[in-house]
Amino acid sequence: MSTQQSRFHVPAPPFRPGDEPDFSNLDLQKAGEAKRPDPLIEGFETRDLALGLIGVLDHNHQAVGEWDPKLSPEAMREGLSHMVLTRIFDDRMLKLQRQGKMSFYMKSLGEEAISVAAAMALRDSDMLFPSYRQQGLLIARGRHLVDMMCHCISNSRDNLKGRQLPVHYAWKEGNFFTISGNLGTQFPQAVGWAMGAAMKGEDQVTASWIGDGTTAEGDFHNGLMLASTYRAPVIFNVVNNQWAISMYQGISKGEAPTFAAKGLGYGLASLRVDGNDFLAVHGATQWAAERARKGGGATVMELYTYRADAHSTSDDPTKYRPKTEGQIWPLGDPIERLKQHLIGLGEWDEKRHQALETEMTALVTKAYKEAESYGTLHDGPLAPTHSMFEDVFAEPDWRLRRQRQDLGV
Amino acid sequence: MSTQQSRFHVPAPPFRPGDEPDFSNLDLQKAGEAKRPDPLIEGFETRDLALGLIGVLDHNHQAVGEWDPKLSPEAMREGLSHMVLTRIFDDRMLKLQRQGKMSFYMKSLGEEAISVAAAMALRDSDMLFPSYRQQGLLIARGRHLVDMMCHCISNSRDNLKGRQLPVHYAWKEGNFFTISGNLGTQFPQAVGWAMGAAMKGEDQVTASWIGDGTTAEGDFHNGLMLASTYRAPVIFNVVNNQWAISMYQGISKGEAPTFAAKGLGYGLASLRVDGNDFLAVHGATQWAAERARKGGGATVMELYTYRADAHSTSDDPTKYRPKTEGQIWPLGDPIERLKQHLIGLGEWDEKRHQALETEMTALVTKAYKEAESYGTLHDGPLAPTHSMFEDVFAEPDWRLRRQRQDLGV
Amino acid sequence: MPTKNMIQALNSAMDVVLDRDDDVVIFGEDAGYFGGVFGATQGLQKKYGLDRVFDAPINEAAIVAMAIGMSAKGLRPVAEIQFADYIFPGFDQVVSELSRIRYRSAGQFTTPVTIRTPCGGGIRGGQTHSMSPEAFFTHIPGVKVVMPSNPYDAKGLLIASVESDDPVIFFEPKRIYNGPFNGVPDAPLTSWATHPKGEVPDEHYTVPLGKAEIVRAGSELTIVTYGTLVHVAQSAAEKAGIDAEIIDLRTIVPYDMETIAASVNKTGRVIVAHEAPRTSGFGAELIAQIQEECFYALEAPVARITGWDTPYPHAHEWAYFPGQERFIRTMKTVMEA
Amino acid sequence: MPTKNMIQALNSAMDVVLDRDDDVVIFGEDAGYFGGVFGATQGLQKKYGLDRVFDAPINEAAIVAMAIGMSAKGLRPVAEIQFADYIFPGFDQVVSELSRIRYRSAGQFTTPVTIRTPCGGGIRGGQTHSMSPEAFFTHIPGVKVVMPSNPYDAKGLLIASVESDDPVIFFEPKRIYNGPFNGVPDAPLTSWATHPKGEVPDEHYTVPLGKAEIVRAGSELTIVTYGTLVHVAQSAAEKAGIDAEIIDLRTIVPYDMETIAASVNKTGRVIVAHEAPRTSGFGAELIAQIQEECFYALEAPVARITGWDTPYPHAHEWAYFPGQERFIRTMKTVMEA
Ligand SMILES: Cc1ncc(C[n+]2csc(CCOP(=O)(O)OP(=O)(O)O)c2C)c(N)n1
Ligand SMILES: Cc1ncc(C[n+]2csc(CCOP(=O)(O)OP(=O)(O)O)c2C)c(N)n1
Ligand SMILES: [Mg+2]
Ligand SMILES: [Mg+2]
Repeated sequence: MSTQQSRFHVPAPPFRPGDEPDFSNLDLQKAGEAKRPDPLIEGFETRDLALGLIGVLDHNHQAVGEWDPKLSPEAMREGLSHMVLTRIFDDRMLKLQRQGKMSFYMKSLGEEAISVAAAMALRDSDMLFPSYRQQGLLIARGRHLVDMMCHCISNSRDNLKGRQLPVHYAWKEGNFFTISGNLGTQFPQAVGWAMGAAMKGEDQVTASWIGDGTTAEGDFHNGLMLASTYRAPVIFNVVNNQWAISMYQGISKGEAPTFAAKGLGYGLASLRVDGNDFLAVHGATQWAAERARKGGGATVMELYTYRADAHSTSDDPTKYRPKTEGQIWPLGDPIERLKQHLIGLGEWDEKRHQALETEMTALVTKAYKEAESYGTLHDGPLAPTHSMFEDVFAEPDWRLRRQRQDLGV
Repeated sequence: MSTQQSRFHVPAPPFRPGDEPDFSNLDLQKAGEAKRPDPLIEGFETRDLALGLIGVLDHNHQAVGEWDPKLSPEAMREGLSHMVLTRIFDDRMLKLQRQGKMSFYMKSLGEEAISVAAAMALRDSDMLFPSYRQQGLLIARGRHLVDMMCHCISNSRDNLKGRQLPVHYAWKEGNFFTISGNLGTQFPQAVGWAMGAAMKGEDQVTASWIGDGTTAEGDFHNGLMLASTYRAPVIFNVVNNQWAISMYQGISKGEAPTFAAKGLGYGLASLRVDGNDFLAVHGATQWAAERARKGGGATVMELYTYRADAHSTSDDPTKYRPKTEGQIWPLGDPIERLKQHLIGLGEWDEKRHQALETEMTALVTKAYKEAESYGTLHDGPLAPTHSMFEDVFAEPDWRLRRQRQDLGV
Repeated sequence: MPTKNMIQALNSAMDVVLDRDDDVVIFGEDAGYFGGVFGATQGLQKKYGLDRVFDAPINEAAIVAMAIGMSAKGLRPVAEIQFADYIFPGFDQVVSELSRIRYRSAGQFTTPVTIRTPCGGGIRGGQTHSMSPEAFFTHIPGVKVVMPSNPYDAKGLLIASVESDDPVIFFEPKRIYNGPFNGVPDAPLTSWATHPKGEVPDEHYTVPLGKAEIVRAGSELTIVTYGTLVHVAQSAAEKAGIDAEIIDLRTIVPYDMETIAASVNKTGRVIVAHEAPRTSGFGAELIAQIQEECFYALEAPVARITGWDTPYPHAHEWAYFPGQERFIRTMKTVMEA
Repeated sequence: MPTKNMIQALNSAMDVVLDRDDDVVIFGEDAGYFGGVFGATQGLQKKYGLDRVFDAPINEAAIVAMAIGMSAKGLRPVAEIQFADYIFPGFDQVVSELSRIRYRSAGQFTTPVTIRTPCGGGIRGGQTHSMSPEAFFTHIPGVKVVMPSNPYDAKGLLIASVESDDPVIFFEPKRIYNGPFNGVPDAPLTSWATHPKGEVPDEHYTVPLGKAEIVRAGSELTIVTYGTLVHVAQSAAEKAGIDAEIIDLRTIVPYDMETIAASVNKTGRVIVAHEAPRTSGFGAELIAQIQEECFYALEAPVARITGWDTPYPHAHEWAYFPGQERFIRTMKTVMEA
């Protein structure tokens, strides 16, 4: 630091529309370099992991280093397949939104490994408190596409009865908590759930996800603080996709060296992970889950990635960042990287990949046909109108009964 | 960490009533050992200072090491005098509360150095956003005792017109913000003020204080996060007096190694300071103020101390901690330590000290006599009753005018 | 029958639910070892262990959120917010989360949380230990709001709240923790031991949510209120010699409109009273509904007795608090209208 | 006269105050470079620099607190909260701090902060982009609450708010950002260019806080409302052929009781309407005051048209929104009562 006078300072991103983006001096730790300590290491001792970058897939798409989860080819193919399906599902939903079939949509383009690898590294009985950009968790846990779509188009089969904006899923059988539209609220709630599991003597782990921008919220602190006090078995994932709508990560990161480093102050294990590296996400999640299950408490995991498309169907990213930024993003694409790794192992090839894409596309098309047969937001049928007065309380009181009558439904 | 199973965990203090307290294995860095880096060091690089303990006065009461502010004997005697006055003022107010002269009181016993040394290390033009336990700031800035008392007994001369609970001072001419009863709210406000100063091109520094327990609040994070983003010229003081009413510091600290370490995650300079060492608090505050004034942004300063008396007039500490804990607290008493230091220098002696105490006691007695002449809460006169309808808005609207009429005042 | 003050009654309620249901957990600032700054949870950690009754960090948002997560997992948390004035850091978790999780998940997840918090003035607490913020919570679809006025109800309503599958915000009028209060500032303290509602069984029982109680039958005037002011209204009616029917709402949401309407249709004159500021206080809601349902029975405008639209001032506490005198004055005005 | 939609009018208001007063600063999530998710601050950072108009981290509590600190220091911050649904993390800083700093410091420190925030439904925003939380803020002594219903007022009220020495919560009914709305779900969008209040001067002017406007004079019935529903009420009155007097409150606190009472005393029949849930909505306050002041003039119970006591449901948005049909039905009921 070399300034000599106090001046008002607002962080600004390196590149704006019109600039030529260039990440060549982004200094990232190389795949394989990070050491993998015992999962019961003291949280504050994870400093190097919080400042570095846990990576497994190197630039030749080979798996290197201590964090390699050594998955079987089948498991990796399964991961690849979930990621491809997630991407195709997203693409189709976006198109349908453009056609007016649903009110709103949010893609996870470029971030598929973050949710799919985590879901596969956790047990199905582990509890998930996601944000709106982890649809891969549902895909990997085998939720039916038709059910996901029925929710997105708010039709008569929407398991949320049309009450939520699209992508704000809830799926209890899948141990997937109801997604909030309010950023960050799930972090301290996840701790409460995890504490409950510990109180009941269960070895269930709870994992939650928020974005880089959301780390600014008080609930980010509230979650970490609670987990630090009660040593709760929880994994806090911070998906650093560089952007929060139009605001670059510096607005919430400030002077912090990394988002992972924010966990150190709470004495929590803190890891920074290449979020576009399926194997790294898997390995790190496994480590954090083991730590939690063994009583070591919480881990903060920054997943370093890039939001490759718009924030949602409501914004145009070329208004605030260079169009080419995503293309030159140095950590590449998670699907492409796992695919090349499998090809390198002789466990995959371009033809099989194309076949997979074709198969998944067909799946999505078929599912949508079925979903649409249960109605759409625009043309109905929806959940019965009177259902909007239900579930406010366990039983509607006289006010709700009267209001329902007023509406004549 | 060596646990192997997730269990519900609640931190518990080392000693409870009935236990024999023993701090002999409290491992504290020795006075003089901490290095004093350039104040424009990168925040995250202050790790050692956040984990250590900045001290100047050693066990022989000599000033040692790089953090010694090298104050003149006059300055130290002034500091001593302010601390003695603060303590005598507190004692008197407590007695008066017991006599029913005021509704409530909070002492700062054992924490006098924290406020007095800070006030002396800052400029009078620097802005203060305190909590309720820094009356030493007012004393050191020369607020009239009569005015402080008139507020505490809510009489006709209370500059707050009886609207606030005792000790919730506000003193604009002294650059002392209005104290809130709501814990922690002042931290992010202080950042807003500091940003305003920077925007206006002033070199004013803003300092704020909260307790260890209050670091759990969202506003602790909100303040640090804002300062980290906007590089605001602010000093965040965390007075770790070991207790938050009945809760020991572990409830808010959790797994964090120190409270100071919580600043590192935001990339802020983070210091842990012997709060019972007048010279250490002075030196560290000077350093942080220089950093802020030169554009280096915020510092988080944990002031390690012990709340030597009850939380307030509403609790009995022997119900939740051993009575002797405070007496054996290894960092001693701030007044005694500075006094011995001055005596060691040949700049002070017991006789002068007694004379000082006598003088201050007389000052307080005289001030109280005057204050009482303007009324007391119990017997009046108070501020005129109609004044309770003023200052809600710049001008009362029809509702307030009518309500005043209703009350007939 | 044993007598209890309100703190003892609340303590007994928690003792009962802790004992009957392993899923009940209790936490709050100073609520563990110390037993709470008012002593409501005293002895419970010792009896049930650190796993069931424990201290929480000073962060009301985190306290509510942790309760939400635990309740969704299947526990029945009872969280204490030390003073109602300090509930606002947790307001978002109540408005956007606690109240809506059943709704937005279409019943998949539920949040049977009880939040206990002392409210109201009259104890020289100044503006940050005196608020009555119940009205804010009545505008949130999906939470129930309760405020007892005596030890018997306090215990019965608290047990009912904990056993309810809906989230409940449970306000405790701290002025009457130790005894009923007639609204005369210098009146000597009376003890609950001398009040019929100070008789509180040690066992389990409930007072149903949503049911008001007519604490004084009368024919000339209806007073609808809750909490501390129930006692002020009673003392004022006696003193003024007006045959008022006094309704203690007990549950504020959902309020017992049936009981209110029956009384209003009988008396034709109404006062609603609360300690909170007037504008958009819960009295407004009561009036809106009363005039809708009983318009043709009303013989005079419904009057409001409330706190003023200012913060609760420390020194002028008794000019703020709606005491006996103000009740009597308003009762007379309404009778003469 | 140039025409502007509401976003353009708000943008123009901020342009004017930034230009006239160096102490005005503007910030919010996405409010800097991008100009806000609705574009209200578009172009302002470019024109006035990063020091005057800038992005804020996603933390509404911090945004309000920072505004408080800046305003106490002498600035006039205009903070944007991206959606009114997201204001609650900052609620404590509003209730306990922003609203009280003048009071608790006895005028030593003041906080002339304006908080702008888009509210209301009708844009398929689901339960977290549709709330109308104004009633919560009307129960807080010490903050003013404003909600314009058209571009002309939006600009004039926003300038008045920024220039006011009191804190103001400024709600913007986002459904009518681009044009008035008659409350019929499938009605084609109409533009502000065709509405007289779409004519908005480029220069400085103010619309005074605390003054309602009679947007339709009438003799049979008074409708008191604000925001989007002003237009729904107007369309319903035309359609139903009822000679309603329609009052657009513009400022909700302090509300213009003089204008309301004069109208009610003339018509004897009243409807109050808002989009927020019914229980403890601001309509309740209006009714309480109306029946107090105009009791003997009332010929029928005051009716409420409101949102339901549920979260704002996504798919059933139009069953929730108080549209033209519900207005007409209620108007008929009140006329027949
Ligand atoms: C409490 C709250 N404030 C603001 C918003 C509006 N909002 C929705 S998404 C978003 C950006 C979030 O960015 P980030 O956390 O980085 O997640 P990402 O979208 O990049 O996955 C904002 C500001 C909100 N939903 N909730
Ligand atoms: C928001 C809020 N929550 C709770 C309280 C009640 N309260 C007052 S002081 C206190 C303890 C504070 O402890 P600490 O921060 O360590 O400061 P200390 O009193 O030790 O100086 C509590 C819980 C409050 N005033 N405000
Ligand atoms: Mg992001
Ligand atoms: Mg403390």
